[in-house]
Order: sequence, then C-alpha cells, then structure tokens
Amino acid sequence: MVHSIKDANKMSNLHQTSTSVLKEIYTKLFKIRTVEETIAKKYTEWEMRCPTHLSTGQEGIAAGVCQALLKDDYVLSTHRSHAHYLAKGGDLNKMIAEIYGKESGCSKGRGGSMHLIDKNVGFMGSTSIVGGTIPLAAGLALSSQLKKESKIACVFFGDAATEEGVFFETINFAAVKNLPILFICENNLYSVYSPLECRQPVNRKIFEMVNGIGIPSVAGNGNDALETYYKSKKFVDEIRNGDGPRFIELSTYRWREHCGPFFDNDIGYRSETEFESWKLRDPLLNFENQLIKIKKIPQEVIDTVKTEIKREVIEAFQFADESPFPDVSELYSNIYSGDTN
Amino acid sequence: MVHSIKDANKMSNLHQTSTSVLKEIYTKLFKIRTVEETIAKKYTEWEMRCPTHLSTGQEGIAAGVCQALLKDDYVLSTHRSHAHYLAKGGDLNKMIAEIYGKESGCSKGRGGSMHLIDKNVGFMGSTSIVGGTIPLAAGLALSSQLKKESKIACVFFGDAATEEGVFFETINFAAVKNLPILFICENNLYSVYSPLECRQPVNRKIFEMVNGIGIPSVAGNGNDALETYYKSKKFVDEIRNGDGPRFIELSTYRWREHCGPFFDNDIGYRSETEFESWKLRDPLLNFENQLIKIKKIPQEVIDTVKTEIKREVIEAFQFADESPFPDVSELYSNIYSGDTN
Amino acid sequence: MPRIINFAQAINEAFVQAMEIDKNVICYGLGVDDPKGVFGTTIGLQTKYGKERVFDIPASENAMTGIAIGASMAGIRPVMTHQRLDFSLLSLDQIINNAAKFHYMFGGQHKIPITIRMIVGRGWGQGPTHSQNLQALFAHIPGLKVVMPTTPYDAKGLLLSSIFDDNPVIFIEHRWLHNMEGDVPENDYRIEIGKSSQINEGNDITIVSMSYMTVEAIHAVEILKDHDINCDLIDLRSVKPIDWSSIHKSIKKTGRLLVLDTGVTEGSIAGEIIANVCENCWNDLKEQPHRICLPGTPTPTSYSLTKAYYKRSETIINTVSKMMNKDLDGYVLVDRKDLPHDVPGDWFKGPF
Amino acid sequence: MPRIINFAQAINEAFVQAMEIDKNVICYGLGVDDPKGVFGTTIGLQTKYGKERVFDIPASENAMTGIAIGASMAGIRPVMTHQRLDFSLLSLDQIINNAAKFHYMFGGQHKIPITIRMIVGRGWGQGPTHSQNLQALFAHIPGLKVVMPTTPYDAKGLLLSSIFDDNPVIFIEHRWLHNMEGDVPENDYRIEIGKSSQINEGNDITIVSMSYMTVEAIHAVEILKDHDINCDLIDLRSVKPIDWSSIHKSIKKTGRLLVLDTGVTEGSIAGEIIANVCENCWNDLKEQPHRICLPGTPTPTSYSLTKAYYKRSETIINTVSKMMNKDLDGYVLVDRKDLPHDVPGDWFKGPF
Ligand SMILES: Cc1ncc(C[n+]2csc(CCOP(=O)(O)OP(=O)(O)O)c2C)c(N)n1
Ligand SMILES: Cc1ncc(C[n+]2csc(CCOP(=O)(O)OP(=O)(O)O)c2C)c(N)n1
Ligand SMILES: [Mg+2]
Ligand SMILES: [Mg+2]
Repeated sequence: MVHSIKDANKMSNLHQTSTSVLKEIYTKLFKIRTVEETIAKKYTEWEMRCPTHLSTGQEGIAAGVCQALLKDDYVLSTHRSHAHYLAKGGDLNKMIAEIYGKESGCSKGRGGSMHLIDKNVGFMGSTSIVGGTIPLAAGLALSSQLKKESKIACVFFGDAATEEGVFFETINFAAVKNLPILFICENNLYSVYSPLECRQPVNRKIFEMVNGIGIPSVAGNGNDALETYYKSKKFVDEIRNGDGPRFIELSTYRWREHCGPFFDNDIGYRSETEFESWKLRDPLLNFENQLIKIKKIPQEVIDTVKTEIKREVIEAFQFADESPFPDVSELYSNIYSGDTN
Repeated sequence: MVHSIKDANKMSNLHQTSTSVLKEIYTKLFKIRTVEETIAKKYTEWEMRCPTHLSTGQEGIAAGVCQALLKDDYVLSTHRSHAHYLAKGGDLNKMIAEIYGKESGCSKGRGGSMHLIDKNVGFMGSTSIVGGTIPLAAGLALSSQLKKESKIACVFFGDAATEEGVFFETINFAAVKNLPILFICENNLYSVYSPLECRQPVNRKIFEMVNGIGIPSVAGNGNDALETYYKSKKFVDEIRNGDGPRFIELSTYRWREHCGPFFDNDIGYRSETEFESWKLRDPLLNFENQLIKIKKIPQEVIDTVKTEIKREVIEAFQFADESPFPDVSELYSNIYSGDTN
Repeated sequence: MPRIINFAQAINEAFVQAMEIDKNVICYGLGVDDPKGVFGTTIGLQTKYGKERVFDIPASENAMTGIAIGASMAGIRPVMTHQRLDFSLLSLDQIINNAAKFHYMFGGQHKIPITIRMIVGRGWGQGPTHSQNLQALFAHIPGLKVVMPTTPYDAKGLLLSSIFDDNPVIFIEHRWLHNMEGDVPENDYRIEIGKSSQINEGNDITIVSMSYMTVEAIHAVEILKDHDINCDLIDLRSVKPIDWSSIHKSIKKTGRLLVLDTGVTEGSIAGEIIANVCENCWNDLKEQPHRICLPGTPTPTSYSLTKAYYKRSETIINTVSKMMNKDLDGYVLVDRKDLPHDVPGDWFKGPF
Repeated sequence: MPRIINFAQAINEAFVQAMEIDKNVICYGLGVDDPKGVFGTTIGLQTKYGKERVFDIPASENAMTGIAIGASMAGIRPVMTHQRLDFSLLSLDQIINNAAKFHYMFGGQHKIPITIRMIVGRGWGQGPTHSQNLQALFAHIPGLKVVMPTTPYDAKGLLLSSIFDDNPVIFIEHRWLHNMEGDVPENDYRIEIGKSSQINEGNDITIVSMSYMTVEAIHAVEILKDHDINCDLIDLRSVKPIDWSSIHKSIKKTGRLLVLDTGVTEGSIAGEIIANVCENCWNDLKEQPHRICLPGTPTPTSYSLTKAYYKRSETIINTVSKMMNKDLDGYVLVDRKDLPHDVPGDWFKGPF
C-alpha cells in the first residue's frame, strides 16, 4: 500500500532527524500558529488598521523551508508574509508593532502587515503586489553570484503569482544564469475567492510546467513540515553547490478568510467539507502528535516551548501597544535615501 | 537513412498537394522575396524614412502558415511584418505607400513599416513592441468564441517574444479558455544581435516549454513552406474544430541585418559560415527547384507568376511615389474614434 | 421622487443596462464573479449574463488588457476591473503602447472600445501599494480618456458612456465613494465624457475638484457659505479630456482658483489646470491659483501618518478663507463626529 | 584646453569610471555587449569588465527591472539600459510599485541604487512606439529621481552621480544628442542631481528647457540676442527633483517664463513648472507664462507629419518675440542648411 510506505517514510524521516531540528521546526510551527491566531482574536478590536493576511493552516511550508535555510540566506515574501518572517527568525515584537502601525515596527509603521522586513535575519521584504518580489529574489541571488558568496535566495509566493508574466520571466532568467535561488510556490488552491480552474489549465501541474521552462522542480505536501524540510534541504544543498535554481510546489490550505480575521466558508466560494478535510491535515497538530508518538522530545520540552512562545506573543502585543505612533513630523522622512530632512 | 525518409516524405507531400495550393504558396514566396529585395535596393535612396525589418530568408513561414488560413481568419504580427501582411493577402500598393509615409498607405502614413494593417483580409495589425500583439490575437480569438464564429486567430512572433511575460500570460489564458488561436514562433536564432544562449536556457526547446504550459505544440522547418503548410493545416483544422489553441515553433534565419537594407555578417555577431549554411536552405529556391523537379507546374506558369509579380512590385513603388503625403492639417485627426476634427 | 441607491449599486445598474443593450459588452477581472462582487459592483452579473460574458481571470494584468484590446478590435466591448489601481501598473504597456495608439497609428481604422475600471484605496492601512492616485499618469497619454465620477448619478451615466464610447476609457473609482448614496434614475442615461458638473454656484472663488475630494469640497462649500463665501464648485468628472470652457468661464466670473486633487502635487492634474488657466485666463485672475493635493511621498500605512497625509474639508476651508482674506478655522468649523480619520464611515471596517 | 568628445562617448566614459571605482557597478540591457553597443555608449565594457558585470539579457523588461532592484538591495549598483523609453513601459510595475517605494515603505532600511537608462527616439519614422517622451510619468512618482542631460559634460557627470546615488534614477537620453560634441574633462566629476544649469544669462525672459529642446533653445537664444532680446536659459538637467530656487530667482529677475518640453503639453513637466511659478512668483510675473511642447497625439510616423509635430528654434523665436512685443520671424532667421527636419545631422541615416 502506497499509504503505508509513505507513513513508513515519514516515520523513518522523523527517527533520523536530530532532536534539535525537530524542536526548531516545532517551535516555528507553534509560534506562527499562536501569533496568527492571536492576531485573529485581537483584530476585531480594530486597532490593527491594515489589510492582514493570515497564514493559519499553511505553517508547514514556512517552517520546513526556513529550517533548511541559513540565517544569512535571503528570503522574500508576499502579502501573506507573517509565517515566512517568523520562520526565518524575524523579530516578533517588531512585526506586531508594524501591524499596529507603530514607529517601533519593523518598517517603522510605513509598511503594515503586507510590507515586513528584518534584514538581520535575511528577511529582505514582502510586498502586496502579486508576483512583485519574485524578480527581487533573483536579483539578490545574482548579487550573491557576483560577489561569490555562498548565500542563496528563497522566495515564497502563492499559486496565483505563477500566472504573472514576471514569474515566468524570472524563472527563465534564473535558468539562463544558473542563479542560486529557491522558488517556493504555496499552492493553497485559491487566489482570494478564485479557484484554480478559472486561472490555470485544469490538468497542468505548476511544478511540471516550471520543469519545462527550465528549472528542476518537485511537488510536495506543504502541510508536512518534515517532508517540506527534506525536500528543501536537498534543493538548498544543490543550489549552494552551484547547481542552479530549484523550484518546489507545496500543497496547502488557508484556514481563514483571504484577508482579515474571520472564517468565510459560509460565503460560498469553497465548501465546508473541503475545509474540514484540510483541517484534518493540520500541519501543527500532526507534527506534534508524531513528535509525541516517537518520543524523541519529552512532553515537558514541548510544554516549555508552548509556554515560552505564548509569553513571547503576549509580550509582543504589549510592546506594540506601548510603542508610540510615528510622529507626523516624520511624514517626509525617507523619501530618498541620503535625505537630510 | 533518416535523410532519405524525410526527402521521400517531402516528395510525397509535393505529389499529393494540389496544383493550385502549390502555385499559391509559390506565388506568396516569390512575392515576399521580390518585395523585400526591392525595398532593400531602394532603401538607400533614403526615401523610406522609417525603421524597416526585412523578412528575406524567412518567407517559408509566412507562406506556409497563411496558406492554411482562410481569408476571414485573423492575423497579427510584429516589427517584421511585411511577409505576414503579404502572405495573408494584404494590399501591396498600400504597404509600400505606408513605408514611404504616404496618405495612401495602409495606415495612412501614421504607422510606417512596423505598423501595417489590412482588415479586408483579416490582417489586424502589427506593432513594434516585442510580444505586444500576442494577447491581441487571443482577444480576437475570444471574440470569435463569444460570437460563435468559425474564424480563428493566428499570431506571428519571434524567438525573443517568448521571453516576455505577456507571452506566457497569453498562452496560459488561451489554454484556460480553449481559445481558437494558432501561435507561430519564428525562431531565427537572434534577437537583433543577441543569440539565443544569453536569453534562454540552452537545452530548452520553446515548443516543448509551451507544451508544458498547456498548449499542444510542435516544431518544424520554417524554411520548408510545404512542411509548414501541412503542420499549420493540421493545427488549423483542430483549432477550427474547437480543440483549442495550438503552437508551432519554426526554425528559420534572417538574411539581412535586423533593421535596414544591408547585410551585416561582417560586424561579428554571427559568422559568414552560419549565414552561408542557411542560405543553402533558401525557402524560395528550394521550393521552386522541387516544383520544377516534380513537373506539376509548367515552367511557363512559374515564369508568368514571376513576371506578374515583378510588374506588381514596380507598380506598387510607382503608386507610393506618386501618392501625396498626409496633409499637416490632418495631424490632429483620429486621436479619438468619433472625433469630428 | 428621488430614487436613492449607492455608488456601487449605480455601477452595477450601469453594467446590467449595458449588458442588456448590447450582447458585445463583457465583464471580466479578478473576482468579478466572486461572492463579494468587487464591493458589490459586479454582484449578480454572471447569473444574469452567463460565464461567457462575465468571468474571473488569471492574475495576468498585462495579457488580460491586451486581450481586451484584441477583442475590442472585433467589436466586443470589454470592461476590465482592477480591485486596485496599483495592479493596473502591470498593464501599462498594453494601455499606453497599444490601446491608446491603435486608432491613430492605424489611420483611424481600429476602434478600441474598452473600459478599464480601477479602484483607488484609501485609509485602513492601504499604504504604499494599495492607494495610489495615478490619474495624472493616464491623463498624460494621448488617445486615452480618463473619468473619475463622484456621485452615484455620474457613476452610472459615465460608466454607460464609457462602455459605449469607441475609445479606451480609464474609469477610476474611489473606494470611499462606493457607499455614498444619491438619486439615480432607473432609465438609461449618459453623461458626456469631457463635461464637468457644476455642483455649486458662487461668485467668489472657483473650486475645481475630482472624485472623493469633491465630497470634502461639498462640506467645505456649505460651511463657507455660512460665512458669506460663495464658491463655484466644479466637479471635473473627466480628467481627460478636461472641460476647459467651463473652468475658464467660472474663472472669468470669480477670478480665483483653487484646485483639489486626490493625487500627489508634483505633476498633478491640479498643476495642469493651474497652468492652463494661467495661460488662458491671465487677465481674469485676481491672485495666484492654489491647489490642495497629496504630499510627494509614497502613502504611509500607519494610522498616525495618514492623518497628516490626506487633506480634508478643514484644509479646504482654511485655504479658501485665506484667499478671501478671512479668518476661518476649518478645524473648528467642521464636525467630524469623532469618526476615525482613516475610514469614510461606520460601514467601512476591517481590511478594505 | 578643451577635450572634445560626443555625448555617447561621455556616457561610455562615465561607465568606465564608475566600473573602475566600484566593482559593484554592473551594466545590462538588450544589446549592451553587441557590436553596436547601444549607439556606442556601452562599447568595450564587456571586454574590460567581463561577462559577469556586463551582459545581454532576455526580452523580459519587468523581471529584469525587479532583478536590478533585488541586486541593489545587496549593494550592487545595476545600470539597466532600454534602447527606447517605450520598452520600459513593460516594467512600470517594478519601477513604481517597488523601486520608488522600497526606501520609504521599509522605514529607510533599503537603499535602491539603480540607474535605468531610457533612450528617446525622434525622427526617421520612429513613430508612435519608438519616440515617446514620458518623463512626466516618472517625475510624478514619489521616490524616483529623473534626469535628462543635454550636454556631453552633463551626461558624464550626471551618469556618475546617478550610478552612485543611493536611489532609483531614471536617466533619459535623447537619441539626437548622442553625436553632439562638447568639452568633457577626463577626471571623475559629478553633477548634483536636482541642480539646473544656467546656459545663458539675460534679463528679458526666463526660458526653462530640458534635453534636446535645450539645443533648439541655444540656437534661438543666440539669434534673439542679435535682436536685443536677452534670455536667461536654464537647462533643467533634473526633472525630478526640479531646481525650483534657480527658476524662481530667474523669474524674479525677468518676470517672464517660457518652458520648453520634449513631451506632450497636457500633464507635462512644463505645466508643472508653470503651475509652480504661478503659485510662488505671482507678483514677479509680468505676463502669463508660456510653454512649447508636443501636440497631444501619438507620434505620427510620416515624414510630412513630423514636421508639424516637432517644435524647433523657429517656434521658440516666434513665441519669445511675441512675448517681448517684437516682430521677429524665426522661419526667416533660422538657417537650417537644407537638412531634412527628421534627422539631427548628416550622421543620422537609416533606421536609427
Ligand atoms: C498584481 C496584483 N493583482 C492582484 C492583486 C490582488 N490580490 C491580492 S492577494 C491576491 C491572491 C493571490 O493569490 P495567491 O498568489 O495564490 O496567494 P494566496 O493569497 O493564496 O496566499 C490577489 C489576486 C494584487 N495584490 N496584485
Ligand atoms: C518590449 C521591447 N523590447 C525590446 C525591443 C527592441 N527590439 C526590437 S526588435 C527586437 C528583436 C526581437 O527578436 P525576435 O522576437 O526574435 O524577432 P526577430 O527580430 O528575430 O524577427 C528587439 C529586442 C522592442 N521593440 N520591444
Ligand atoms: Mg493561493
Ligand atoms: Mg529572432
């Protein structure tokens, strides 16, 4: 049975993975989930006054991929960037402050939820224009190649971003130049409320198409953080080895509405059944259950991780709350770099 | 021997093709060649004052593809559009007048060589922006689908156009909507002076890539007008049958400089040897030799075609010469459709 | 008896009527058939007119614009919708290089009857990439028409005119207008593109405005009237072509000009209007013209910064009052009812 | 002793010096390494600095712009070249949505030191899609800088400044300038972005101009001088930011303004300058300002139409003379040496 082979693979993966890696992945998963759900809860106080796209349900990808990257590697992301920012090690306090529009935010309140940055950990930015950061990642990869650095660039984007011309152009150039870049497509089946079938040919797989454009590609289960980690790790090693660009398409599902804190299965663009079937594939819970099953990490350690993160999250919201807003006198600052005003 | 099988195929193709089709293809080939070479000769009088991209050497594609289309079918083209315009049946007098910037030109002198049109024969326009007409063709195909017409749209473009995002976006949409559209890529190995290898991954075939994006595709020898005709015919039938979009990549070679009347093998971007090897594959001469060999068309008929076309070409240049320039008082006409000024 | 509906419903009604009149009218764009129907503007269209004429598309702005152009060459009248103007920047190639030029450069033989709706965001952290007011960019391109309706009445009449205009029309809707209500006749009526609307008559000063800024101007004009300042308020409706004769006529009467623009100052439509009026009505002007536009920065996201960034009726009152040598304080006179500055009303909550 | 080279050579020299100074400077664009080297401007660079730093690219304008932005985030200083400005319209998404905003919207943490060269065509049937003068479009976007050098001296100094500026700079070159010659020092020198250049001093009228129109202005100013009209001729060099203080100072002196622009009238930089001067120097102005720009049509291709389309020194002379209440006829005074109107000189033959 295919199923049990997969399960066996999974188990052997789990067994052969070091405790520290497992713990780190788990920590990422739990942190993202906790942050996003806390945002969802607090959003209805209407104090986070910016469009906010939550990643709940999609944590496996950010956690698995970023676990395979080094701190110096570059990451870029989209409108739905909290998970990537956190998984790459971005400062939590600054992220929450940013969503609250505070001067202490990672973008000093100028960007909001869709425009996060933490250069200290290689998180080079996210923007809301679909596909907009894909070439930027290739540019960073080019800089790394030019400077003969070992850094690689990794860019996260959704299934809809693969419909933009700039995606195709970037894939082509990355292949021509053999750039050190990892493309991660999070296929969550929807673009806002639009299902895949009105946007892409029905029988075409994104990763196979990319293969045909010129980049070695695989698909994977994005809700399985460990599978994601191993697929990413293999590719990251190849990329760092100078083998050129790689692409992974990872299946997943967004739990909450496209933008905002609520659930929206009731409005009719997708079914409750579909949603429920994906909820069973909870990337956090399944990972946690497996960890418990194989007993490589004691329950106390897991509990400590949880307690620690919950505390961090509470503190982050406190930090954001207590931080001042940008001063209106600063409206004109930073139009140009090097400006003195 | 593969070679002789090919040759045998070719011969049987020739034998099974009706005399009228053979004659029509030959007429197209000879007409394009004669027009282009006459332009080349006369260009240095510096009276054709606009960027002019000649198709000499690439006639097989225009002739073969357009032979497979009906008069009502739509055609769109690029900066290098003379061949397509003529093969589709565009008015020769109006084309030459257009290149001379005359009011009697097909675009009333407003467009020049790169912006031709003859709606009477479905030639819907050409423009100089690389890739710019590809989505227009899809739009015309969409109109045909919406109106339940049997017309199909056909768009010609070069190898470089397949590097533009808009190409990819159009292919994707055409596949999603099953549009009645035929994409023709003329791969002449160069974009201006740039060879393929600095623009596209070395081992990737364009038509295979398009297959992967979602459209059935084949490659062919663009210097063989008959092969091109049969490959196009098959696809045109399928498209008209409602089977959706099709794509053909045709190999060919431009003889003269990218833009202008001269030869430029001396400047160093391509070798004289390469050029010579392609000259041996002359789409016109080879076709004519085969026609003579199989004796389906008497030499006199061929000679009449030649004489007739030469006369037409002379008359066209006379027509252009004698036509008046647009009146400067008309500068502001046609900014908007429906304008009275 | 007035028939009160809101701006979004007026857009929807124009769609319905256009699609009834002419089966060549089609409607597409990201999400036009989804449950939200682009803020209600496209609700129900797919049910009424089918999936062939009303459909969702891939995220491929440039090609989908070219596809509209191509279809329009065969007589289709596509209406394409961008949920934010910012997304249309991916398609400027097709808009500028093709749509704007095809009629002229083919000697009048092509008509390009396309309408491209672009919605401009404001407030609630829309920020740098969701709230750009780039009408000046489109208005600079020969061959395009650009309209920016303010009232539900004009929204309906202008959308119908745009759809049945044989030229490419950029149709810019301000997000803060969608819930504004007004009298909208049920019948098919058209607003001529290129004609402004006189919203208030007065002899003291000409205020030329557009889109959402006209709403702020209406408040200001009312308050100013209470203080004996009478404004000629002209709502442009079209920013290309501009209704120069109405503007010039008003300047002849008032001798004073204030232009309000939803875009940034430098290179604004407001600047063009000032330049044109100075060129053409020099002797009628009693003093230098003024404009109120956005500061020349990307839109900041933070709540605290947008307060200084956007200009409202308070600023209009202060500027006009200074021009008239009076001493009014807009911040005292305008009653904001404690509504936060970054929402147009109570109905606007959450991300958009 | 003057060292005379042409504009294209000056650009080339700036490239060489920049690439010597900083190995992070790279140069790419369609054809930068081909035998023609973008009208000679990039000739020899690949031989000197290798294929890693100087390379040809796919026809993928939007991605290649984004790639420049990305690389610049890591300290690379990419110079991207478009053989025609028109092709850059495919990349406005990356220029406007990303390059212009990244410094501001990330709170000052990113620098985007990219330079995008755009060449504007004119004459020889360049027509609607090869000769657009869209500087106004870029100048309207907060966060961009836009320069338009006229002289070889400024071309070199401004390109060096642009490359080493930490912001995105749109560097617009007029095709008719490439063969103009002038004195260009060998050393590394910089022209400050945002500072204009005073080309002639005079008390009668201020002429503000840019790019190729300054060449026409220089001819006109000389002839006008012979007829006792003395012009302050200001070459903008930067159209964003604009050197307002120099313009205002000149207006204070002359009281008269004529602006020359290579773009179409409506929404032009010229309009912005008129608006700004009217707002700020109202009492200094003796009469209404004027501008000479292109008509609001797509560029026609035909030889006969471009003659009326483009404005030259004849028109400048006529306008100035009218403003000064004199009766000069530019068409009589200017000696065109029988050169056709659609070429800048004898060197310009054939398609480009
Ligand atoms: C160029 C552009 N077009 C449209 C939008 C509107 N938009 C915002 S998010 C989104 C959905 C993108 O879907 P996908 O890439 O699959 O990411 P997901 O939201 O599913 O994570 C769209 C269409 C945009 N932001 N940018
Ligand atoms: C968007 C755009 N980029 C660049 C150019 C400049 N350009 C004109 S023709 C051409 C070559 C195109 O090559 P290809 O598509 O292979 O056609 P070919 O000339 O070989 O027939 C280029 C790059 C352009 N016209 N448009
Ligand atoms: Mg998605
Ligand atoms: Mg080619």
